[in-house]
Amino acid sequence: MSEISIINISIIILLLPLVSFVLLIFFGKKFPKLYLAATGVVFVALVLSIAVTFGMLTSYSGETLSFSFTWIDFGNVPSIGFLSIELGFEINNVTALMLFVVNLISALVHLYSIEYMRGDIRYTRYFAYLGIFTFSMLGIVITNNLLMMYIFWELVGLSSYLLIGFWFEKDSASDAGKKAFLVNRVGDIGMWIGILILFTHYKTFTFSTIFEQISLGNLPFDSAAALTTAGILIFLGAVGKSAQFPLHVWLPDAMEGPTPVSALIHAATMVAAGVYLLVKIFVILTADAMLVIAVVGGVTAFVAATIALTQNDIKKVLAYSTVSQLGYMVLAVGVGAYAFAFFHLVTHAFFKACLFLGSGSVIHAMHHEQDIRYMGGLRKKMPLTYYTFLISTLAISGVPLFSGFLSKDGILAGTLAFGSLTGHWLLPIIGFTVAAMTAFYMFRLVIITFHGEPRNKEKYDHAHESKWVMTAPLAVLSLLSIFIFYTPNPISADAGWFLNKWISTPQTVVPAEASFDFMQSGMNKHETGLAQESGIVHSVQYTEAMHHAHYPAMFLSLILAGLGILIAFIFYQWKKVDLEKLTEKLNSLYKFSLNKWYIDEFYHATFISGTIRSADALSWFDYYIIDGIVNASASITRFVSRLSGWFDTFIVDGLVNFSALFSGFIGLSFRRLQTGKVQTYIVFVVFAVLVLLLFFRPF
Amino acid sequence: MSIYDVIFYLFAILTIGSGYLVVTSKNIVHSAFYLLFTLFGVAGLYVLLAADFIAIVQLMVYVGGILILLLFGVMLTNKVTDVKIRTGTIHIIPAVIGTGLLMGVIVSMMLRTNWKSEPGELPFTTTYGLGRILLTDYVLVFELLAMLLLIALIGAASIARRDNE
Amino acid sequence: MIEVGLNHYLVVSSILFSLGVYGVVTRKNAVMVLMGLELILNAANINFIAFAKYGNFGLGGQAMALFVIILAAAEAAIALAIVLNLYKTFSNVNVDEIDKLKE
Amino acid sequence: MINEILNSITFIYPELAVSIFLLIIVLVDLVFHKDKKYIPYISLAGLVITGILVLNQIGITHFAFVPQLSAVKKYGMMTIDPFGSYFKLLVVVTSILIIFFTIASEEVIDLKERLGEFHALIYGMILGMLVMISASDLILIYLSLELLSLSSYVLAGFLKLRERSSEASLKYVIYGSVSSGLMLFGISIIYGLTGSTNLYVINSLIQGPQINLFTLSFSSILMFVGIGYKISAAPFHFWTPDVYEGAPISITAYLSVASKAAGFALLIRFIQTGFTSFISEDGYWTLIAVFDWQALLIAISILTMTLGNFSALWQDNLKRMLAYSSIAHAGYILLGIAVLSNQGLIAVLIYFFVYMLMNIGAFYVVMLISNKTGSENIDDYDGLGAKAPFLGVALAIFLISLTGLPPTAGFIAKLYLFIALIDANMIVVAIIALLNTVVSLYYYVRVLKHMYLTKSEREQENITPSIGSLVYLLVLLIPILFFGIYFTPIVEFARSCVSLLGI
Amino acid sequence: MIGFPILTLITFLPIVGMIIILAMPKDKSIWIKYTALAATGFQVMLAVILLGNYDYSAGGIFQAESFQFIEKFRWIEITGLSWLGTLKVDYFLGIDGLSMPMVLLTALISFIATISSWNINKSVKGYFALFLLLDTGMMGVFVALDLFLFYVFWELMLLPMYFLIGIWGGPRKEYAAIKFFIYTLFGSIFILIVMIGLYFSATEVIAGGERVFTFNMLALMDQANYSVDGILSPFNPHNLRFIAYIALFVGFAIKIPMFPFHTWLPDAHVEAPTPISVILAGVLLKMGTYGILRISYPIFPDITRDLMWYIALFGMINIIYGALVALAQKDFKKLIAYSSVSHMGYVLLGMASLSSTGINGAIFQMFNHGTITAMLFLIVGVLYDRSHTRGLNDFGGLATQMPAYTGFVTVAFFAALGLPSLSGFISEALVFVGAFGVESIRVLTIISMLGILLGAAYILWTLQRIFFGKLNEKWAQLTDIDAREYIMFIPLTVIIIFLGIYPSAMLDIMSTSVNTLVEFVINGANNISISGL
Repeated sequence: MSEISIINISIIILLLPLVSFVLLIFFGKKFPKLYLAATGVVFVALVLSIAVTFGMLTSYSGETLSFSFTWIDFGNVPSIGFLSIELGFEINNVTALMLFVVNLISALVHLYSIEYMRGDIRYTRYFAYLGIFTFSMLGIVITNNLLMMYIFWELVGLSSYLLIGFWFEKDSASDAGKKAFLVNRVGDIGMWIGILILFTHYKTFTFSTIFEQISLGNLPFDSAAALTTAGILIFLGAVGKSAQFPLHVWLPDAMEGPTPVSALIHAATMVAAGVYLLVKIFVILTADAMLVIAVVGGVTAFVAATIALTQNDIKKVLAYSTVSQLGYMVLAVGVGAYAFAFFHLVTHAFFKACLFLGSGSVIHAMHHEQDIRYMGGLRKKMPLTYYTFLISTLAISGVPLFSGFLSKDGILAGTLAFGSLTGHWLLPIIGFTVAAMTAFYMFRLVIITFHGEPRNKEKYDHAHESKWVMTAPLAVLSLLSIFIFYTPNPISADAGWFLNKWISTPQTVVPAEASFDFMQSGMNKHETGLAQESGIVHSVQYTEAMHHAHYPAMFLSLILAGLGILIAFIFYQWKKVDLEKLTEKLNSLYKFSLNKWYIDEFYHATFISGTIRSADALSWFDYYIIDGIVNASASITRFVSRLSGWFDTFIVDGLVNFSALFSGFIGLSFRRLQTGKVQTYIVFVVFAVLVLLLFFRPF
Repeated sequence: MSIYDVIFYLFAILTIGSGYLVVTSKNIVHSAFYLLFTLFGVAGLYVLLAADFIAIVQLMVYVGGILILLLFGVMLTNKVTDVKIRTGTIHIIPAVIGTGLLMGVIVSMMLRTNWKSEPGELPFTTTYGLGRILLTDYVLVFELLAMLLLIALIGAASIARRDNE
Repeated sequence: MIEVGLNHYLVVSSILFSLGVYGVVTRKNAVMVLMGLELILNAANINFIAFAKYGNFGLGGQAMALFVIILAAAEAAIALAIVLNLYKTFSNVNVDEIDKLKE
Repeated sequence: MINEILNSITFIYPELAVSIFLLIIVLVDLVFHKDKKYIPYISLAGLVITGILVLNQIGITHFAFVPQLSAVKKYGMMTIDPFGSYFKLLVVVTSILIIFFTIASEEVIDLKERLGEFHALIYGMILGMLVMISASDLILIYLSLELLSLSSYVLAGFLKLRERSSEASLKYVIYGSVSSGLMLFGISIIYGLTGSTNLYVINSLIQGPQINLFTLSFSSILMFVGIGYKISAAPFHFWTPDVYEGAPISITAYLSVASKAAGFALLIRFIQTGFTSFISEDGYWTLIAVFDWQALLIAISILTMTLGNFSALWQDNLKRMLAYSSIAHAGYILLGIAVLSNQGLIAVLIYFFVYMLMNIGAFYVVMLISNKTGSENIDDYDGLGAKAPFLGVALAIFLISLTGLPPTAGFIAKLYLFIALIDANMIVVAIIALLNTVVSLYYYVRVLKHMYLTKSEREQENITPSIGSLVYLLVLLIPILFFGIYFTPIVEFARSCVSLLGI
Repeated sequence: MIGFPILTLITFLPIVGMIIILAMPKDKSIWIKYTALAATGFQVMLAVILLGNYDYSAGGIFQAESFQFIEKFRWIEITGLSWLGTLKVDYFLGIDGLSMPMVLLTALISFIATISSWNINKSVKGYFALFLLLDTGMMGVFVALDLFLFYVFWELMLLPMYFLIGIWGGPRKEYAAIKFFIYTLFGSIFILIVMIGLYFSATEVIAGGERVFTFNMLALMDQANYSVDGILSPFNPHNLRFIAYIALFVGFAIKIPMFPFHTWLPDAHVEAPTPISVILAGVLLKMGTYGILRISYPIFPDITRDLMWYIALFGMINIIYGALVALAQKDFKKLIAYSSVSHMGYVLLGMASLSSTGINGAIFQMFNHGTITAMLFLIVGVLYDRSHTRGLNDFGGLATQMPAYTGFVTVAFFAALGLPSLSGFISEALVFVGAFGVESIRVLTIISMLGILLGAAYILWTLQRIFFGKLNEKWAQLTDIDAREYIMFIPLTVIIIFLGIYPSAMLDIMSTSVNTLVEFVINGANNISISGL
């Protein structure tokens, strides 16, 4: 494949879902079978993306192919010169892989949804929305500039809004959609400011140009602080979209959407966009920015994991686990483990999609029952679902032989290395704690759902294994959770093709004084044998630290994961511990976790009601004060008019009275002067003569 | 103090005194008679100012015409049987202040002003001279006055006439 | 005592004028108001004639006084006609009570 | 001597014509005792002839009736100049409009018996005004003012049986007589100071050093009382609302335009002839430093317009509202004089022309409606826009023009006024005037609101004006709209009439 | 160039329509409607012809030669005045990149408002006559290049608007109409004062070499034309330019409407009939910002620069305040009205940046707000026609009942909240890009961005309250939109989406002029401050 054709095919891939969207929106009503065409279109896109990825990884690995065009031309702008806004696309390894992941999951979800959504009144509309989502997501993936990134970013938000609120008859669904959009917007504003900082200085949105300028030492507003600010602000976009603390609150609520949507958007792809964004701008992140990112990621991972421990809704558990895992990825970026961040993104996409689709299968079977306390013993009824679910759970828990182990282990090693190099030891501690908690709550989920005795006999009896269109995607995804697709070595991915051949950490462009020492240069890259080996190396120190951290991290994580699994089994499978007593003992902690740290309540009490209250106050202010000043007596008249019931005339008379108030005493006394008694008038004349004489006397 | 002065003061006191009574007397008929004295006093002043013809006109027109007219007015607008034809007053306080100030201002102004004063004698009898300028220099005014009288005639008749409506 | 001169006449006219104004303002009866008016006109006439004499302005002043007297007659006629008419409609000629038109 | 008089007569043809037709009307009234329906046409004919005579005079500048016997020989009692002719023409045109007005007015139609007297009195007013406009001698001014006043007193009370009319008449006569009495006293003092009653002579004499400024100021103020009452400038305006409301509506319209115009002409002539020392190249007048007329006029005009506008806000009677509005307009026009420049004068001339059209128009519509509904109350205008579409639109245009909004001639008038003010650097005054315009907008719009927006509570038949009224209104409307868009002609005409007979 | 006076035609075509309508019998209401439709339709055609012949590279602003479709002749000329020299007013029309988008907008919105007026049944004749008169006034404002002419058009649209609200409006129409009238007139008086002040401060050379006072905007922009002693002359050490600028700005700000002069807008909108709301929001509000750009900026570049921060401040207040107040509304139309306040704030902010991107964004926002808000008001109108209520809480679940309608609503709503790929985003983004680039107003810009969030909040909340949730049984009878309503919605939707994807179609029209304007203002401000020293 030539460069041009890769670009062209990528653009075709981008546009195909849009075509499906347009077709379904306009003709969906007339041709109810059109959803099949949509699915077909997405599969075509999948095939094309496989071709692109293949072509890319084989022929142009490590290169960046790009294409751009002028979108808006401002002409010769005073004090700037010729200014135009360029848009375009770029394809490199990361992009190509991302294309593949998105298309794959999208295609599988399409397939899955055919069965899952059957009978819904807005069946075709649903596929249309999936189309627009896929389009937007692909847009994020292949863009080469920040503006398009932002545009598709928002479009993704839109499609998420539409899909979360798909069952808008339910108030909870439409609330969740709204919440998702608004919370995302908070992050987006930050991101937009960050973008503006860069644009204001560089007059371009294109990544490569900006990177180039920075590498030449041309910093925004000539200050490293501004670069840090820009980095953190852009990261805010990721905080929103990837549901990082404190903007993570929308994601659990987003589970109100149809489950395949949760799988596609809120587990595998869209939420990963934030991480993808960080990966894109990784090279301009300064030390301070990275530290902030790492902390946010760590906090998110921890908070979400603690919440996931106690949730009873199958999808909520998965949602918090997603948040937690996203926290991992962000943490990875923060500690400089660029490749592992992306690696975890990919592995997580597969196993989390699988988990969600599996839960969807369960929910489907249980007639939309989502509370795990009413499930149990489904293993026998739905074996395929169970095994795929189990594989994915193993993957996420970090059990060797599965993809999650590889990626998570890398991240943990990264944090450990980071800790050793910078002294921020809290981050690895959090990382390992979360790993244990993950294993625990995932197995808790599996055990309660699939093992043991059915708790709701009636529903259990009706449950059955899903049709092949639903299970096939499960199978595919669970398969992809096995190590072999990424590396031949089941315990270390370092030597695998994924990390070794496909993904390499780019060179940071941040000036030395503003970045971590260990991020500095790959000058020793070729001198150290390690570099050759792993390909994820930044500097000697970091490589060495990573290397040293690898085995400790691996063992530690293994132990912790095992511990988590063990406790889960003790608690739920073998029931060695009286849970009720335990929860009673830890009541406050339990409640704290169950109620999601009361973050929603906090937001409600502060920002939301604050806004609503100030809106009401301002509205009052507008109506009574501003308008009142303008026609002050209109409000008085309004009051009186209510008494007289003679509203209409009065309002207008009120305006007369406005003049009365305005002219005040003078106006009224004018009127009083006109007494109707002619002699009074003459008295006025006499006095007027005297007054005039007084004022206009010529001395 | 010449006899001229004495006569002046007599007339002046007559004029002002009766003038005061005109505007203060409660009885309308009395007021009308006081007005007669005032007008008479003014006529006397005219004579002192060598305006013999004007003095006569003053007596004829004012006393013989206007005053009678006013008396008729009084009679026609009051019941004749009512012996005490009285009238009240209003605006006393503002009027006293206003006219008092006005009078003060005018009198002091009159006294302070350096009026044009040239010695000169008017002809002993002014009738000829007046007649002459009325039909030369002031002919337009004279004719206009004629029209004015006509209009006054028509107007007064038009308003006061008792229509059989 | 100073010899009687222009100023004496002017003082008389000033006082007469003020009395006239006073009368116009204070008297209730419309006819009385008209009497006040006559005083004002007479005051002006005294001025004209006195100025004419002492300033040696010729007979112009006297001619003016003449015109004013005639005018006063015309004015009095019209005014009295109006007062009479008013009496017909209001049965009253008290100026201060005739105040339907106001505000 | 006789030659001078005969020669002068050629300059007073318009006045002569008016006098002659006055006599004709009186005679006709006496002779044709039974049938008086021709009288309006006779008076119209007379006015047309007068108008032609006035037109003939335009451009002529001359003194008439120059005294021969007295010491003053140079200046006449009458001054014939373009400025005077403009106002005379205005008066004549207004009179013609008013005659038509009375033909349509039911109030006056009811008085068939007294039609002759009515027209005779109107002629008396016209004569008074024409003389007043040209007079340059104080005694002539006084007498013509009285002639005008006496006629108007009677006309204001012409509806004898109507209480309001009689009351108006009484107030008018008392107020008017006192004002003119004060004016006369002022004249007598000026006479004493200068020994003359001729404005030109006075002008030359008061420049002397020995003049007593206080006395002169006092007499000026007394003079101004008389004129101010005629133009209803505050605080000498008190009679206006009462008389306007009480008088027959045709007379109200007439008083508000014609006699006001004559009063303004007099004021302008009085100030320019009597008190101006010279007129600069760019048309600004320099006053003799004896009395600050400018300050007085500015103060009075601001007071007048403010008082007029604010008082008008409360009026529910349309006639009374228009009375206050005419007071306010007097304020604006006074500002034009207060500028003391030819440009201000042009503004005044334009303003008066426009004011004539729109004010008569507004009164005419009010009259037509009150003919039908018997009421001038604003509440009875509810829903009139639908009931009487043409009248509604016409009144709307008149009121918009009175407000001074484009594209009506009223806007042009105000525009010229403000241009003159700004050019004279009287910015603050201009802003006050503008704010006043805003206030005025309210009560004008209120009428529109009642006509178009308020639903009438009672059933009401449609009001269709007669063909005559239609034509009459169109005659007024078309110039208002036309001059609102293309106003060069009136501006040029006003400019050509701006010159007074100089000193 | 085109061989006929196209600007005159496009401006006065509605008047021709009005005259025809006035000549028609009252009861032929359908013919009256078709006449109005034809008049506005021709106007759209002429606008398209204009666009077709438009020269994208011509700057305009201050150069008479680069204005397009110029028509200029003497309207009023009075020569030989003693002190004025010559008084002249030109009939001077022309367009550049500032006015071209507005001309397009006016034509389009008028046309759509005509369609939307189809169900007006109360005194149809009067309605359409006034409507067309209004149309002329609006168009005239955007094509006039002589201040006097501008003012005449400005005032011309006042009265028809007053009557259209006052006669065909809702329950409190009188109140709203009078409020509108008083407010606007108050503003226009300020404009008039400044206009006269300007007239006496600058002169222009006319044929024959004489220098005369002028109302010509282009001449007023040239500092060289000012005399030393003019009260608004930059060379006059005691000039009143600052006060004049404020007065002018207030005059325009009332129209925008800028906080705190905005309270007429909610009342006017709520009471006005739908088509008039459309016109009001679609075109009228733009006249204020257009006036600032066309008159205040180039004539007073120095003050503009000095007051940049304050304009931005008011822009910010408008954005935040309008959005917050909108959030508290319970009446659909009032909500849209306040959203207009918020959206016009972006225009102010963009203008305040005094940068090409910002002003491009501002003008583009003017156009977009015109289309989007027009559509929003049409949307309210459609719902109100069917349900006779506008209470946001009265509805619910309409999405299933009226799917096509919901589709259009969604597009309009998302355009209003600035969703990328719809036109509103581009303009808001450009405004932010421009404003952020200016250091002095950067903080204000950042605060303004809260408006994005608040905008999304009230719009999504509205969407939810009306369309989502369970269908209220009361509305089970509501029908989806009909063909006529499709015709109204489709062009606007297409424009909104098209300009969202391909903004250059509009931005190219204006960018040359905007660059010229920015350069002119910056240079002008520098020159004046130098010469002022």
